[in-house]
Amino acid sequence: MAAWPHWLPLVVLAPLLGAVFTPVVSLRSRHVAPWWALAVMSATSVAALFLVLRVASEGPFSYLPGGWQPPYGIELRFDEFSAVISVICLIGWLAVLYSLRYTEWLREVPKQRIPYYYALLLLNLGGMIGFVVTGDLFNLFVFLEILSLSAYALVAFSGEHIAEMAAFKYLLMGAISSLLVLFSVGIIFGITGSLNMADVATRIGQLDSAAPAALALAMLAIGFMVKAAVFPVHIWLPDAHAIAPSPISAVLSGLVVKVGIIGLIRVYQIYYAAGVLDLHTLNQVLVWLGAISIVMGAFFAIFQDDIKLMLAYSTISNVGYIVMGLGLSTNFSVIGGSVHVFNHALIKATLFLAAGALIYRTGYRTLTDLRGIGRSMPLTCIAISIGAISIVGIPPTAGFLCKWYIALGAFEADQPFFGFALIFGALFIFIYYIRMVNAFYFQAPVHPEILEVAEAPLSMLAPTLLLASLCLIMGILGRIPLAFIEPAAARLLAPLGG
Amino acid sequence: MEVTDIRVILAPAISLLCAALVFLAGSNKHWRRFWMLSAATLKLGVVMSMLPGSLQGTVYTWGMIEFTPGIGLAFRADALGMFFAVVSSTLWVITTIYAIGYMTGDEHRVRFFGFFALCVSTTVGLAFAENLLTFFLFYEMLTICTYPLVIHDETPDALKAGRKYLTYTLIGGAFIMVGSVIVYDATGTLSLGHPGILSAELGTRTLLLIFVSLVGGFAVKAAVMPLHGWLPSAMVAPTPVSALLHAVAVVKAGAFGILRTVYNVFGVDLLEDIGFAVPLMWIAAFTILAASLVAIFQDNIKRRLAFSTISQLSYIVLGAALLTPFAATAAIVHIANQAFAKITMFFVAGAIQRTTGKTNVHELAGIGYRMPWTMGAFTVAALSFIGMPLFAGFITKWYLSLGALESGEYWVLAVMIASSLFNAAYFLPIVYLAFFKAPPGTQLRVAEARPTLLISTLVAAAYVIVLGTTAEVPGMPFSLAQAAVHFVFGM
Amino acid sequence: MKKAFVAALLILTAMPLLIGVAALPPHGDPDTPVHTHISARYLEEGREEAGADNIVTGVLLNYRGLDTAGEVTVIFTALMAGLAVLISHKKQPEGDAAYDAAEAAAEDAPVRAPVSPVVSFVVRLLAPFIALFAVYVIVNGHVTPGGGFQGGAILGALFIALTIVLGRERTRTLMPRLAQPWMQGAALLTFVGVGIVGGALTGYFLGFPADASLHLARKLMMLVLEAGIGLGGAAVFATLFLQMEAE
Amino acid sequence: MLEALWNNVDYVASVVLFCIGLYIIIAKNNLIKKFLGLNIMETAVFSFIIALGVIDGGDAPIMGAGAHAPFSSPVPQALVLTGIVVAVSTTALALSLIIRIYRQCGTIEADELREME
Repeated sequence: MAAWPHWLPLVVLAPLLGAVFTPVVSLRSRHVAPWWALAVMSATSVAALFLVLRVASEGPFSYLPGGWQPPYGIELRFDEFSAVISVICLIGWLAVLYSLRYTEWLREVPKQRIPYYYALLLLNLGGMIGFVVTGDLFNLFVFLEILSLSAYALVAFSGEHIAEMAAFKYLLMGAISSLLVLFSVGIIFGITGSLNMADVATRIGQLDSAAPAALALAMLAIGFMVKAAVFPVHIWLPDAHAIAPSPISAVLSGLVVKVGIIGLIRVYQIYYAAGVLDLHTLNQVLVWLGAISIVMGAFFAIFQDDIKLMLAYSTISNVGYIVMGLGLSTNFSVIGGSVHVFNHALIKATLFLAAGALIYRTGYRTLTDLRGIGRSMPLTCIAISIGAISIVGIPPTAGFLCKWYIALGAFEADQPFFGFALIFGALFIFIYYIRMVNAFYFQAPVHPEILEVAEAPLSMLAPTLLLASLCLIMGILGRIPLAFIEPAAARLLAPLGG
Repeated sequence: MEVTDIRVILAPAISLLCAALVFLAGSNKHWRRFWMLSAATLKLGVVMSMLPGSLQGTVYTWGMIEFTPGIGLAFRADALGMFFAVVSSTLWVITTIYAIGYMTGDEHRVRFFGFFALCVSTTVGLAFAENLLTFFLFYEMLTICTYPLVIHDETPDALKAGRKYLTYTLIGGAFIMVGSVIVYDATGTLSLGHPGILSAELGTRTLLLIFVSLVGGFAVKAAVMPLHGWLPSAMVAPTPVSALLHAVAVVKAGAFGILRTVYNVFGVDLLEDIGFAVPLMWIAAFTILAASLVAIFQDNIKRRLAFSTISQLSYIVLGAALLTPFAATAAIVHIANQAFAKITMFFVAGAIQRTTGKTNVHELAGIGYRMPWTMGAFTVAALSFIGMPLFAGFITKWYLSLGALESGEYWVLAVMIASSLFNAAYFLPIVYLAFFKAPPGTQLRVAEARPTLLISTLVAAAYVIVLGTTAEVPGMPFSLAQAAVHFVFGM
Repeated sequence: MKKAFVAALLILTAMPLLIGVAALPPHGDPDTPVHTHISARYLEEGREEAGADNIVTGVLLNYRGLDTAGEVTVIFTALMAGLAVLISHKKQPEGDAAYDAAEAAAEDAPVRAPVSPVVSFVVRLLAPFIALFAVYVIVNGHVTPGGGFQGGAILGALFIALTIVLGRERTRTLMPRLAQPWMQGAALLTFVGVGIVGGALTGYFLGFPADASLHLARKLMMLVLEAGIGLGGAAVFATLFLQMEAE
Repeated sequence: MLEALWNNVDYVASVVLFCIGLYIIIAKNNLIKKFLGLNIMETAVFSFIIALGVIDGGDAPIMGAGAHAPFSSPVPQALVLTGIVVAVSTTALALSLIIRIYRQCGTIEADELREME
């Protein structure tokens, strides 16, 4: 089964086509929409599973829509980094399931909007899947737009005016960054005459003048850094992620931000292979920005009382880890950074889904108001505690090994300062998570009625608990994804000469 | 001889399972007690069943999944680890009995016992850790698992103490991680199964960085001054927790980490060459004296015990830093000696508090007339700390002094003597108050603590005497310590 | 302060851009990579390979078909996004009634300003011609400038003009409720449909048979694609306009 | 440098347009104006890409009667067609958002909105 060639276009088109059919199936009743989305995501997950199995057994492979050989046609390329679609499918599936009750509960939202919510969610997931599997620069841009547009709209979905403001801010920043990407795609086409990534890489290597290539590199890097919310271009993130409906926050923080990272990895793949430019400067910039992101994200998070705002800031910190790992560009750090893309997705989704369940049941969203909730919603709070421990990187949870690898990379690259920044920055992060755990379990409730609240409904609890247990399992079996990414990282860094 | 044996992993797994069962049992106290007691006994049995083999030099190992190339979740019960495991699992049984009595009627018992079992699980995991990464893993888990125990009462004081505890220990943990990363980067291994994995070729700068990170990190939990600040504040915890923290799990994890660093990461020879141990020796000696001095002026019993603990732990550090076989023996056996004596004292303090409500030293006048057995146990522990022959503490002091002579650091003897005097100065007044300073008219009216509290206290006290009298009897923990020393010094 | 900041930012943006574009291959030179690499093959063999006189159409539909499929998805996304943002509360009676956006919006649409009779007359007069032109642009896209998007935009514009003149009640009958979602998604649906047919014929998704015997099939597939894109684009524009106007 | 810029004056024009758009986004207070700034930036990028494909004296890449070489490159035109559609979509969503913001807050001036938050 895994060898059937058409899984690759299928995995991209299934969610997109599913989105097109969502309004159709909801003609009779809008309650069909979530089940339809769930079915579509299940099918996509099956395809994704086969693809991941195939890449694990035989390495990267391509699919040529229309049968045109690259660089004349578009190439879909599935490598180990593309395996992130497994997380996209998993979290997407769980987010749909979670939304079942959550969207109905949003009082501000007119009920007719809800089918469009599922359509947008499917489009967003499909866009992300397309983005990570494409091997063509312009195609990358097209999928980037699909996922960005749907993300802007999903942020605004809850219907409060702050949400629309946040969405507009996100849209403005996001559109500029997309334009930067498009501009540099244009420049790259101008100097190479090609759009296929692999072909571009070889042709850039044969150029006389490096200036346009450097310009394109800079713009691509900035564009994807905006998407990934690296300091100082993170300013759109906190509002957007905090105000979006919780399942969307999980998707945005866990996945959409990671798309920027995958974009950066693609850029590295091109430019390392091209070899015309010394990427040392870019690497240093990334490492520094990563370190600053870690500290600043943690610093701002400490002062937040709103639980979702706090989680949003912690995303900035964690993106800082990943970016630092990429920038250090040693074998260990790149492996650690890219696996943190997977792990952070799981962890942050756990946290946002659990936080959403708390808000759903109590209506409160600040830590002060939520005091004592650990007694009435024990399972949700256990999930959120596991997430908190994971994100700080305390063994044996999912966050630890990535941190270990990135720190190892810092010492390997002979930049021990960043190793320290990483390890002690994590402690900084812990300060605010311990506040959260204290509030849930060990402080007297401000609102006595909070002790009477029921545990989250099953459709919300099950995804949360599943993700939380994955945080633990990925911590203990953490070597498996690390070993899986290893060949890809080695291939990425091979042009550097080992 | 190395043998792959599932018992190595079974021991921590039993406690882990027990924690799960306790949480599942919920508020059903009979099941909870049943699980706690049977798991504690079962684990003691498992650990003890490895003892004979271990004494003959068998090393039990069990490897699991790999984390990073060459380093995985792996367990290895060598003599040093076995020693620590035997001590902690013996104490688990005793403390469990005590805790069941002590916590009766408390609000959050499920949480308490669940995390209690988790702590013990991680402690044994720590003892059997094959490499620094596994060690670190359990070390951090221990930090997290003890947090709910420290802030058990949920008062603002407790929360503050908990925050302080976490701040200290997590920063320490970060240093350990830094150290481990550098070690791995420099050598490509993190194994704790050799007498030293580093070599002088790495250069003094790297070695110093590793030494400071690892020893500094472990010293936080071992409460070496000036990193001891968390320990007296953590006294707000319930007494069985204090007993566990100060006698078994947390502080000993730190001390054990220092032993591992000195003996298995650096190795005695390398440390002797580069001379990093000398400042450590001074710091330890300073801690022994300064903490004793502070303890004299504490009126709260538990605070006085806390400072005594700080002082006592530095015996272990000092023993390790002296780098001679005798001193090493002292350091290792002191893990057990201090554990049993200090746990006795905490049990006594807790029993007095639960029975009479008294928490300060000056209120203890005449308590010996009311609780003679309890105070008798206290006296045994006090004598042990002072270093009377026949009691456990004597063995430590004896071997430590021998070690000092062996290495030519004669000033250590003076520290020993001064420390004994200080110990006498802060423990004997309590004994004196209890038995000889009764307010006029006090009569011998025995109203002892609950049997669960009393029995466990007496058992712990009995152990103090047993450890003190059977040092040369083969098959006792002491011979394990000697086996460990033989391995470390290549004898 | 702010001005200085803005000026600095603009200079910081402009300088690297200028340096970069100055080093680009000279503008208009036929020997640059843009013209010698993939473009050259498209121009030389595109007519036979891709089956369209208009090479741009050939590139859009055949060589880079997946891009265009993504592109129509972007429009569809914009529609979904617009609807998800715009549909507002008051117009929804509680319960589970059909949620048709435009219909609900119509109920309390603002009173229309009167349209000048001249405009009204001209629009009515031109409407059939505009429609005819749109269809021409769509079906002739592969031989002349034009194609699905352009034609779709013209159709959409016609719809908007008609709505202004005739009122939404009249024009809405052009998009019956049950057909509406099909029309909105028409573009991607035809793409997938044609893609699967192509897959069956060539073994590659979105493949077009290059064989001379299947020349007509290829033409037909392209026509269907263009029509789908045109219809879908027009439907999206129309729905968005109706929704925005309702606000 | 200057000569190179003069040779590529079409690209330079795009860059200028790009910066004008950026200036509007930063400096203008009105959300619609901000968005128009973005549209100008988009136009700048599109004109840049189109200019890439131009060939001196070239014909439109449409084969058939009357067509004569050299032809302009078809690829940039195809890319820009896609790009325009994307820009239109973004515009539609942005305007929808602005409509909603105006509905709820009664203003679309960025500073007034910031005060309301």
